Amino acid sequence: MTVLIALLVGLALFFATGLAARVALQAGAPAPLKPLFRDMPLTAAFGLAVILFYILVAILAPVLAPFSEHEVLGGQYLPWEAPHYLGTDKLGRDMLTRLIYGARNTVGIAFATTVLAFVVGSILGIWAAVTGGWIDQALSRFVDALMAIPALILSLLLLTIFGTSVLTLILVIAAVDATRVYRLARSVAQGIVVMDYIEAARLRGEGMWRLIRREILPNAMAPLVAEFGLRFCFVFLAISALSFLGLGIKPPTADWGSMVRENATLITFGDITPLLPAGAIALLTVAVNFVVDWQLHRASGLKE
Amino acid sequence: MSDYLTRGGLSRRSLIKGATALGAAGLILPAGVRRASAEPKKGGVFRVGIGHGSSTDGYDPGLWDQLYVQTFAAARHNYLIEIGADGNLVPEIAESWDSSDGMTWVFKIREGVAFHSGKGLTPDDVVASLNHHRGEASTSAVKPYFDAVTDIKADGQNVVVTLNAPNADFPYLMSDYHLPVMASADGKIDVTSSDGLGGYIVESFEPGVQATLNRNPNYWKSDRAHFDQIVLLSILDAAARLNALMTGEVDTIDQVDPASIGLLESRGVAKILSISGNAHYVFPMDARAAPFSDNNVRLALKYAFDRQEMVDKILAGHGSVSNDNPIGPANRYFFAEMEPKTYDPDKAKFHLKEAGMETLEVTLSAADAAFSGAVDAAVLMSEKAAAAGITITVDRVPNDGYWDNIWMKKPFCASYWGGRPVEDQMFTTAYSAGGAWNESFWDNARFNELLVAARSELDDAKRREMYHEMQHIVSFEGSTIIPMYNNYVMAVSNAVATPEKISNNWNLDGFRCVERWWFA
Amino acid sequence: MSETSAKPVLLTMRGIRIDGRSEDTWSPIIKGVDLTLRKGEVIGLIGESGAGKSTLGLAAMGFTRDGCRISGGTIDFDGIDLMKAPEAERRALRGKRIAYVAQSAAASFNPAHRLIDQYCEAPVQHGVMSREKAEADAVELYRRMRLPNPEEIGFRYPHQVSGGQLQRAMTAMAMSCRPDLIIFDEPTTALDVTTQIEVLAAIRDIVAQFDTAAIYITHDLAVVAQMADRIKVLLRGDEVEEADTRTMLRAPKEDYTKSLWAVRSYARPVQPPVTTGVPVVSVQNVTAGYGAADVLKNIGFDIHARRTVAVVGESGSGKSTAARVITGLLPPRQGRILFDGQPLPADYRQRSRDQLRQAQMIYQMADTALNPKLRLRELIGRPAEMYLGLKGKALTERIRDLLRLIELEPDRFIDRLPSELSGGQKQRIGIARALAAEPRFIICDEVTSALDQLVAEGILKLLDRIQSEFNLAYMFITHDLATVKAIADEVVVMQNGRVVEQGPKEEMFQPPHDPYTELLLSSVPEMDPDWLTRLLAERAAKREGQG
Amino acid sequence: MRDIWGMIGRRLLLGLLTLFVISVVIFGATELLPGDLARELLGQSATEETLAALRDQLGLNDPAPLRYWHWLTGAIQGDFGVSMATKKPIADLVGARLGNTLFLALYAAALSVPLSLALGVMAALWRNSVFDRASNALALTSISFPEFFVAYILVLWLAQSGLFPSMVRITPATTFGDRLYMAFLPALTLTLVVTAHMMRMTRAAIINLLASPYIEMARLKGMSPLRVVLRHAVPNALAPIINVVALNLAYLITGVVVVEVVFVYPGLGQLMVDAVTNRDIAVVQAIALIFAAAYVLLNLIADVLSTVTNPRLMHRR
Repeated sequence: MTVLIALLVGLALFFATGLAARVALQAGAPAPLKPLFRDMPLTAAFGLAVILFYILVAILAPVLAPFSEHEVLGGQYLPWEAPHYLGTDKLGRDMLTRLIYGARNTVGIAFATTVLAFVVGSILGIWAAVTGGWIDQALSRFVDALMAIPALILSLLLLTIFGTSVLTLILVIAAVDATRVYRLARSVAQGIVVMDYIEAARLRGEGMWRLIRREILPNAMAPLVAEFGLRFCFVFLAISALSFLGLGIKPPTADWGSMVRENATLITFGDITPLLPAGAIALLTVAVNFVVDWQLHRASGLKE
Repeated sequence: MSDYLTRGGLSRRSLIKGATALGAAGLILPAGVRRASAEPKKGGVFRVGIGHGSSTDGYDPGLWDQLYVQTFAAARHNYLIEIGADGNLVPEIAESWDSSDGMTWVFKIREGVAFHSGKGLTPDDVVASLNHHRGEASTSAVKPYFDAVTDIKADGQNVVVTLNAPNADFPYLMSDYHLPVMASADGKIDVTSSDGLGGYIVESFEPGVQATLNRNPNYWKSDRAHFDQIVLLSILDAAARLNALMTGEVDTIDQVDPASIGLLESRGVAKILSISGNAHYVFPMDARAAPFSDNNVRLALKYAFDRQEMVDKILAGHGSVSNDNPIGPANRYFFAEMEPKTYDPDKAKFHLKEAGMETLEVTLSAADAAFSGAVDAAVLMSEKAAAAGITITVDRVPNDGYWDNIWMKKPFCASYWGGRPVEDQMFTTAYSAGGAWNESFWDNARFNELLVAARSELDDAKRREMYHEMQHIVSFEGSTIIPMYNNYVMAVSNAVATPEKISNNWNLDGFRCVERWWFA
Repeated sequence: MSETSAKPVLLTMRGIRIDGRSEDTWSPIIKGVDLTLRKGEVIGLIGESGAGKSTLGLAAMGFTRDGCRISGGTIDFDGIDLMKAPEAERRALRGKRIAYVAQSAAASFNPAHRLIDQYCEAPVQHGVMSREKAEADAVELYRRMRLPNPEEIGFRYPHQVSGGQLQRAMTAMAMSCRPDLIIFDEPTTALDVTTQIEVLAAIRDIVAQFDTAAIYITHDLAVVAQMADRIKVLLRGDEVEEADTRTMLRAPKEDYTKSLWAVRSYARPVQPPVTTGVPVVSVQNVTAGYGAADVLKNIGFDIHARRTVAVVGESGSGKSTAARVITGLLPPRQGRILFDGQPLPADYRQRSRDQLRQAQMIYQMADTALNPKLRLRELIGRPAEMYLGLKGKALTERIRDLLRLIELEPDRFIDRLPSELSGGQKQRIGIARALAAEPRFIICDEVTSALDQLVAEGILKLLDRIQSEFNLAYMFITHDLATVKAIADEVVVMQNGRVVEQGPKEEMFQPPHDPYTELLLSSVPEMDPDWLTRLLAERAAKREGQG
Repeated sequence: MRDIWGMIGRRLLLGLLTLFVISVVIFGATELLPGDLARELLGQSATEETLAALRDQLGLNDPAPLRYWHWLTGAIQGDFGVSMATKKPIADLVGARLGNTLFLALYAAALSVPLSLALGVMAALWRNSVFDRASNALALTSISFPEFFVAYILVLWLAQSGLFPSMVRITPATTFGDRLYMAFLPALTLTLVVTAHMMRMTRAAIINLLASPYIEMARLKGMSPLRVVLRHAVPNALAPIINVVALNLAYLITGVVVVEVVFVYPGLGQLMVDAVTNRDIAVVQAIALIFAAAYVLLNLIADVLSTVTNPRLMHRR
């Protein structure tokens, strides 16, 4: 019964947010962008609203958060009442504050990681597709080999070797993810390099960097963006899986993946606490993918 | 707790002779738990979910290091001496033991006992079992115990061990879990064999997964090993352990996540056993390296955090505050009257000033490999220390490789001790100058002097005095922060009955739950 | 071609209006067209791309493509109101009583299934006949469509069958349920001229045999003249005029129709052949190919400044490969390319930037030849920036000049994306991009074949003008002899990687011909309703004579 | 068919090369890991003396390239050696675990592949309908929770009520039916994790084809939407679908450490993490190679299937 009520409330919130966002975006957007938003499906409007909200929370975290990120304020697991609206965690830190800072840390790290993975993976992938020959073979075989090693175990190895600072965490996950991006970018680029305009650019004598950057990358963006959405979310999951094995983001930094992990045993008792960070991740995932789906739909020119 | 002190009147003689009361057991049964039925019943399959276990677990006693192999060993093996639930030394394979000078120890080996294979036990088996841990080529973790042993030989039905110096506590060493009595051939034990003298015979063993053992029908103890079969399951994930207990997949689990103790109790499907012992969590500081070389810095840190809060939040109350004292309330010479240290930022500041500092910045390396909740404890310490002008940066390091890269390598890190039944063992191991595991590299002349003196001191009152002084030195001059004694927290299903007293020297009733418990 | 006015009416479309959605607005594609078709009658729908021919044709099946909707009018098919009938009822008609033959049979046959499976699908699913009977029937129809090996061809997959045969197999498939009406949507447009003849003949015969009514959609007047009883001309969704075929050909009423007819008359003045001087490009004894097979076998020809050499041949003749050899994308096995008498490195990567600049290329498909993500400014400006080192204002000025040269208003176009241009405009951008390099030689690879004839005409005129203005040499690759007539000075006819005939244009179009050239020339449809009948009779007679 | 055998041969050779590269990478990585087997075996109680003795016993004092060479020559002769820690043959150690891992992977695949294909086809069929959007949102939601979280929730709902066991205890005596019953929750968890990816790919691959002329042709032949999708779109969308299925199957075999931990499932993933922690290089190598071989083979099978189901590649002109 409660599940049903929660579902209904969720649906209602979804529609309300989506509709409000659509109206707001249309009203607020600069004139040339207005048609873009007018035809936006409700899901995408909802997704955009959520993403904007997260970004806002991430940027304004110090202003919004009622307490400081890792201050111990009182007893552990205090109930949901003022001044701790979402209670406290097991060390007695304010849950709401941790969630808000978590947005900043988790989203920031995931974003940096994904961007890095995409820059490296797509440039190498396109380069391999354009160059062909033994460079392509060597790179692709090497990437194949890396992909044949399970991602979690590869990251575990690398993190154990290089330590678990935020920087190494970003580099390692990005490196592991870049192999997946490489493969996608290469196969997309292989479809593009046979186009006449690439032939024209080659015959013109264009250099490799220009070929990648101006001729191929812009045309490979649609599938890459779609993949970006999913990969972005996989990074959260990778971080939380690593937290599960004790290698995630270091405390006392608030991070959703670790927060889920910390409180995971409480799920056994049906306690809602671990749902908050997990829900935060899930909501963002869904939101990002709604927007990506919409962009894909627009890019594919499918009209229905 | 004062109980421990009033009952501490042990005579040297009684110590040397086996089977004498020693201290008190630290059983704290939670309110509302039914008294176990007095008469144990036989039968049933007892399944234990243990939060340890690895695919590298094996039968070589020298390499045992965690609860899974320890419990597994207790199920199939017997030792020379058992530590009883109340802390007594109980004769097991050694019927009795004696020493005239504390240097030559004679253990009388029980007769008419047979291994699972049917082979009868001889004193030669005992000699071989002990010799496995001696000598150049030994890879045993307890090799240092035998540094002082000059000779082990069988003499009729006796085994005679000769030391190079008197050690009043030597029988305690013989109860160590690394030293089961195993079958030998040509003076060697077979470290790939499960054969033992214990109450259960191994049916199957998958390292890191499970072990199944059946009751030994020929077990020489008639009042032990009540279950028909026991299954030891390795369940590393805390939530999975809880789930297994709550869904009835197992009957007992160890290491209950403190956060869920209250919730589990309220469910009523299981009872919590919270056993206070000598186990303690520590944060050793490298006494050789600045700033920890200055005792004022060390004292500042000791006053800069809230011990009670740590007990409440890290242990969920299942433990007690420690005054930087590795000797626990279950030890004989525990110094309970030592002036306590409370959270006092002013005092911390004062000591800082004494050290010529306004502020202090240190990095504390921690991983939950050190102890469950180590990282959280470090964070708590860091938060509280801020008020005293001390910045503790918590560096959460990987569990993997912790003991290799961090412990005794980083100047300030987390560690734990299971506690030792005798003061000497604890102090020698971790606090004596040059001790193999002197994790703080601490070297105190007075302490070292007292340690040697106390070991061979025969007068109990003087010995007590010496140990009290040593505890005080460690507490106020030592380089180890010891915030708390952690209880052994287990959860057992309502179907399981336990004796009234549960051993506090190790987890799971001193690893002996498989032998001592039964189904109600 | 039979007299049909007495037969009963089969299909009546009244005031049809169809809208298409772009972005978020609906705009009309068909603006109120009427169409009446009697049983066994063939009507030709003709018009340029965007006229709405296919949309109207599909509407006769009560079908619209995704993103389109019928917003007005009535469609009555043999007493059934297709607008009001439920979808299931309309579906029951499709394939059974109204069938469709698509432009590209290669793309419209499902690559995953054998031809016969696809043939049988409609009759079996619509419950017209059993699978066994349908298979036997297929063989019969394949035979009537004059497909080789009619017993076996059905068991092949589409990719194993040539384009012309596929198109006939698709017509057979459309006939499988003996429909009352077939929509032919440009069924021969993708075929070579020599293949087209056979397909046209087969279609015409089978429609006549089964007395099937047909809507024949095409942009090619000469083709529709052979096939249709009546012709309806469409322009941007409106009907221009309708008349029976002979009347329409003899005396078109409307100016637009007349202009369509007039396209065929363009030809540029003949230039005298150049016999002296160093040719700009000289292809000498080139043999080249992929893998083990030689695609080009010892070919050679010269191209002089201000001259256009048309390389003619059907698909697979090696004409595009020749272009790849010249540009250096495919280094030849033997032979060499001279530029101004100097040998060019075989591989384009070894050529100097200036050598690359001198030879430019314009592609057939402007869609794939222009990077869809770059604006015209960059598309045209890049060669000028790269080769001539132009920057900032000078570069912008140059781009604007080039846009003016290709007759596009710079202010309106400079910041557009290719997707915001029409087909002809895109092709002009291709020309501007080539010109931006200030080359001496341009390869035009089928530059007009994807364009409507009026638009193509404009492009040809532009190329002609530019050639004289900048003293360019052109290599003009095409399969279309009309284009050759219009623009070439010299002609090189290729077949199977060899040059079968080459020489000045006037000579080429005068007998005696090489037999292959003869076949090519005779296969070009003419605006005479009797041309096909006559040609087939002539060829039959010739075979007889030989036999 | 000759072509296919040729391709299989080439790909297998390439696979061997990949395995070789992986063995070097893994060996190098485990060498770089701080600490060694001796240290891990002795744990906190290690002293320099006992360490030295144990290292000598384990042969850890040889230089790394030599140890790799020994391992490689052994492996080439089919002898993957014995676990350095337990002295048991690797084959014994890994064998049972491999069986368990494959069982769980196949179980999860048997649940997830039909489910995701059916959902994908339905979503494509009723694209942009409520069903499409809801299944998409649900799928996304299920992949956006960490695996262990999904597992705990399933335990909360399905195990605590007594419907299914919360942990898996497989012994040689366990019957197949019992196995299915006990492994249901881990298989369900994995199903939830992989379904979204496969379903979205199936949907996209089909929708991608719906604009094809031959799909329009099928519709113009009066075929029902279901038939259009199943008979005309799906056969042509097989290549990407097969590939994504292969990728997910590889994941089910190689990437399920977390699920194994939560359900106490004795699979290869846990063993590998364990072996990495223990620096038991021979075991790490063996499992890494099994994982890599599974990945290579699945990709190969996917390519072969894509070829076999594509008449253009199967029946050359």
